[in-house]
Amino acid sequence: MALLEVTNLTKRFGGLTANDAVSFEVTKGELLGLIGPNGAGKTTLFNCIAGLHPIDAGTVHFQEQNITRLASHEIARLGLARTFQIMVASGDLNVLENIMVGCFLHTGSRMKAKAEAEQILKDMELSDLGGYLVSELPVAAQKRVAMATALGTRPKLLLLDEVAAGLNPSEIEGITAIIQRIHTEMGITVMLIEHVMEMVMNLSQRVVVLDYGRKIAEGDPKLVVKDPNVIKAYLGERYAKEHL
Amino acid sequence: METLKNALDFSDFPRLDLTLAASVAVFLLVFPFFSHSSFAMSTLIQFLIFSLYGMGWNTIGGYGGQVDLGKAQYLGIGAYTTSVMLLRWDTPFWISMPIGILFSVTWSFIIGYPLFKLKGHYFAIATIATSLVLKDLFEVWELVGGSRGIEILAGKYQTPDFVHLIFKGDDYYYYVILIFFFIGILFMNAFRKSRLGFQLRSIKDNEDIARSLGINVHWAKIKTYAVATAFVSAVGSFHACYVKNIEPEDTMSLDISILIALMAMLGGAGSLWGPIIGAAVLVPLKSYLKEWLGAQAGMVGIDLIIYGAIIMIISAAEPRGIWGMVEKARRRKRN
Amino acid sequence: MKKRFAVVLPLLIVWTLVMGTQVIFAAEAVKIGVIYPLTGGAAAEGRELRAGAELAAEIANKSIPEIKMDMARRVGVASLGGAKIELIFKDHEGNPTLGADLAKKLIQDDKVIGIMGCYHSAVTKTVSAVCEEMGVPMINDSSTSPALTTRGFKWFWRTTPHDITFTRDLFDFLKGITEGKAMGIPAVPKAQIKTLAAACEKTEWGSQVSETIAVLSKENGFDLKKSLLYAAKSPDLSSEVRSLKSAKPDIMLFASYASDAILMMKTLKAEKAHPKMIWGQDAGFEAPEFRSTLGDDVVGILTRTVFAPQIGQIKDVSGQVNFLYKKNMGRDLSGASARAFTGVQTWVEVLEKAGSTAPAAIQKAANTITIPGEQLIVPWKGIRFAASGGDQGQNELGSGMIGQYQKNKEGEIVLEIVYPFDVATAKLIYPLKGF
Amino acid sequence: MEILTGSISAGLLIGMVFALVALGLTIIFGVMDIVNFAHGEFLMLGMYTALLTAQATGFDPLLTIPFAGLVGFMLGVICYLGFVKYLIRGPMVAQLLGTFGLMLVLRNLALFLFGSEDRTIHEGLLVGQSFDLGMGVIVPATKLAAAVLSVVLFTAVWLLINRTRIGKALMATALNAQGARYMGIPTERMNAFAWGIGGATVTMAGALLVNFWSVTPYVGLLFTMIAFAIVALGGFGSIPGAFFAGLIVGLITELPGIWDFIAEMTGFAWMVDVPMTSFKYTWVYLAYFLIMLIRPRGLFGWKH
Repeated sequence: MALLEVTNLTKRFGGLTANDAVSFEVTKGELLGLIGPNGAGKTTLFNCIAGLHPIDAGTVHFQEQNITRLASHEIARLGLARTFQIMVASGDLNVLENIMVGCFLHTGSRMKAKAEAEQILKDMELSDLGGYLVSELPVAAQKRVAMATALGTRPKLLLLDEVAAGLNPSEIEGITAIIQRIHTEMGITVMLIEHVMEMVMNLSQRVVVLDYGRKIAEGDPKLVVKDPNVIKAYLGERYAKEHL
Repeated sequence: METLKNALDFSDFPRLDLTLAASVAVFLLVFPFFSHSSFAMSTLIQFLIFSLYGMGWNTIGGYGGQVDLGKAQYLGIGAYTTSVMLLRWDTPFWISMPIGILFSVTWSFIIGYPLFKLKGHYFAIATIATSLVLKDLFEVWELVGGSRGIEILAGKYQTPDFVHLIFKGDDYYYYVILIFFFIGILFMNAFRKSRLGFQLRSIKDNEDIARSLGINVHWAKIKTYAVATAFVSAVGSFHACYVKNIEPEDTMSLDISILIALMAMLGGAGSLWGPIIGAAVLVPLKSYLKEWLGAQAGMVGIDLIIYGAIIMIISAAEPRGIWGMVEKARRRKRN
Repeated sequence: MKKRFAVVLPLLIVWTLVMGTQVIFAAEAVKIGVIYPLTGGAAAEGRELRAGAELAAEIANKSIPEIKMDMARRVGVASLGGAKIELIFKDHEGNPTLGADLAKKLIQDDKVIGIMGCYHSAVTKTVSAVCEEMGVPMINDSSTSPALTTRGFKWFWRTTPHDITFTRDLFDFLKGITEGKAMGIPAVPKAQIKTLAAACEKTEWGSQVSETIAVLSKENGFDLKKSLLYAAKSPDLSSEVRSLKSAKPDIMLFASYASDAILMMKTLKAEKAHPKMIWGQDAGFEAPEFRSTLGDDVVGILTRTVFAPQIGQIKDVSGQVNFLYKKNMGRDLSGASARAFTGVQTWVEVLEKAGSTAPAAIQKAANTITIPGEQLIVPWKGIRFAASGGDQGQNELGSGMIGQYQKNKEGEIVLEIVYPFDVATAKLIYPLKGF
Repeated sequence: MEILTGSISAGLLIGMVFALVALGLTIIFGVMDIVNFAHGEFLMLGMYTALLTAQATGFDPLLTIPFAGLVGFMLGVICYLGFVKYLIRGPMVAQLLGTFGLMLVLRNLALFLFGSEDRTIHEGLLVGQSFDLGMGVIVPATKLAAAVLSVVLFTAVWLLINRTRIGKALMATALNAQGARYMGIPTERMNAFAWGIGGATVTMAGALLVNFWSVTPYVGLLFTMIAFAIVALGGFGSIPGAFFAGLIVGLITELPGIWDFIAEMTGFAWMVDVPMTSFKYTWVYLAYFLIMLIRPRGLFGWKH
């Protein structure tokens, strides 16, 4: 069953078409990777799905409900959560409180929200850092906080936007394990944007490839990377001609 | 029940803060029993009033980061409701105050909906605009006395009158506003821990993230604005009984709106103690500087130059105000 | 008359030199709290007021037999063992709430026996309410909103006439012109000065004036074609002026504070308005900078006032006090300073009569006192407060004047008295020759 | 008819004057996102500068305009380097607070130095002159000069920003200060320059306005409020926006005359009794509010 169904999604910024008739599905329980070169329109696609940008054409269905025109907070309430590349946190909320904000979606009680947030902290291996401001943490921990905050809303589908960017190999390993746990132990469907290919290959059951806003390939990660279109998109036309 | 527990729970503050707060509370409680000048008394009442305004402002302005420069309009609505109802129907304060809050909150919803479509400076200036428009309307509205305003004549009442809140001495007013003050602190303590409080702080941080966490940003702001409004309106009602003279030019002026924001910002917007500290610094500073150095002493302007310079120095030294300085120092100590 | 004055002058100078250096210790000083706008929009007027009040206290505390005034002959308050008058000045900035706070402070902390002030009617309103509440006498010297004395206060007395009196004067003056009573011009047919237009600032004072003008113009058969209220301290008044001009009135009436009055006249000039008469309700129109700023353009403009230096020609005391004032301040007494002077003088006489600083004694004295007109520097019949009735505490013997700015022989601009007609000091300039 | 033409022409004239006053505010905002509460105080200081120089030297007040501009430039640069530089690190709240403090200091400094009385220039080329063009169109010389200066300064600033290297550097600083720094643009100096230009335009405006308006230390806030409304209406940081918004605000303040015209034409008696002038600035704020509902970033806004 398709948890998320994107049909012909088109988004333009002035003369620039960021997403051009993109269609794909996310099946329940799946871990889907979204890859593509810089500027391919991946983050824009996330923003369109999550309701941050109004879209120009196409539809988005979540759990068979049309969410194309819904506001982003309404989409979040339905169980579609996302993280942001940059976790801006100049404010005075500490890590625990940040996660509590998400938990408050389901409860009005501070006690319950706090208990739930503490559980998530534990799951994300952040227990020691609850009292710090996000800005005081190293990048790897900030990325985990971003995921933890989204988990607080008890999502059915989690969109992760470059959670491994800027991390060293051992940190990537750690975050890969956490994503795996979110996927398998918590049973949350995950869709992720990632540049670190190794991680996408290890994690994803299926990948969707975007280039210049268009979907150019989709399927098993091992097969997709051999697709000439994908190689061309990543390495340039000349390289593709010379080496294939 | 949990709200009450939240309100009474100050355990997240260091012991030093709580000791200080408790000693200030004790000082405020016993102050009238010691010999004091009436100047000190009225300065303290002003301090309490502006602390409360500041607390109200702090919900939307501090925790929510929406710089509101139009609070005087709600002060006016509260004050006018109480004084008009008192003069026309002899309504007790305790009835007219909630009605004033009702009017204020209704008005805040009406203008809050479009206001919060605006952001940043556009929002700040729009709040000034709405406040001035309302003031101009009150100035020509004969029912509420037009630009001449309304005067409550205390002579008619058997003082002390706790029903209409008409007293002769400042001591009574002092204790009434002191009770308001304590309730206000408890309320703010509960507010900052409430769901709305958390949502608002998240909105201040980053509206897009807040939205992605399922928060209806627009509506949360409107709700908080209504809370802030209720606060200011209630104190506005008290203000009417205390000064007994309400005029648009005096009660709803831009100066008042700016002063309210100024105190909360200077003390530290977005913290529980900030507005109180701000009022505790600015109110006495202004009145005593004026007393020592102002026009009476033949030095016109010097008092306000010093006052303004202190504001400048604090704002440039630490953007999060006096409380920000305290927190910064603590953080440095901890790390 | 002039001659006698000339004899007195050197005497006065000698006296001030001698007495100024003497210090006489007497009974404990009597403290009176004076609340004026020393900063803020009306600070210039505040300074005038303060100087007037200070001069009166100075005269009261010394013996100056040359001045034909009981207060001047005595040293301090004789009935209180020669107690000196001490004025404690406070600055209310034009803010009513601040004024009330200051009144409390004066009464409770500084232990003043009474209050005087506050110029702005809005501030006088709150200050008098505090005094009433605390049972402390207050004499108001310079606020003209009629509403102040309709509240039945028992601790509030006002020496100055209020705006209804002043506005009534205006219409008497206009009627007088049609009847040929004005000095120097033949009777003007009423049709020529029938239409009026008024612009008043929109706070307490101006809106009261505006209402009074509306009522009285109807009563007296004038046609008020336009009456507008404008926001004081406005950066631009051209739309107001155009609106007035479009009504094509014969006479324009204003109630404005100084900066607005000046801007209004400049805009009238720029817009080439030429009414036959311009009348201002005191305040800005007789502020010193009004005439210094506008220069020759003020010639012909009328203003109601309570004092003009020209009164010195008729009354010796006025000339003498004005001389002393001019020596201190470098300029003539104005309506503001003359009224402040009279306010302090009234306080002194009331205390003299009371013989005690107890509030009840002062209250009784104030309610029964009569100060004859010849004692005063202002051209009133005297001071006698209404002890009851709808205008309780109001001085019943006060009267206003209408002055007109004219150029004298030396080319200086002076405020000549044109009403009351019997004390007029110059011929009325009519119609206004335009800017 | 005369009142209509008179009102519209007067509205456009005063609108250009208001726009002139607002120009500096929009430049400063455009470059560094800061709303300067002390803007009107700069105007006031410009007025005093012109008045005192003219009185001291005996020159025509018009000749003092360049000098006032110089003073304003230095004042702006000093304010930036000595104060605002530290302020812009903080959030908007702190900036409002800080410039409000600056306003208090400047205003009361003027009060302390110059006293509180109204001061005016009595003599000068423009003082008291006005031209009657017929049809009710009367043009006071000062306002005409101010309008001309307004057009000149607007064009000059527009050219400076769009046609010169320094203008491009300013724009780069405005769009992305960090990026501009990487490109080797001295953003700190650019900010100071923007404050200098902002200060210079507004003091020059003040030097011209003093030919007509009297000056007191308290004159600033009125103009600050109008400048705020204009800059927000035009879109923060937009230079053409400020100009057109100024015209709109000018026309709105002349609504009473237009109302009179309609009342005269239709002959409705009730219209005469509406206290339009009491609401003169109410309309400005109301219009601001309504226009913002349709265009939340102002008419020409590009930053928020």
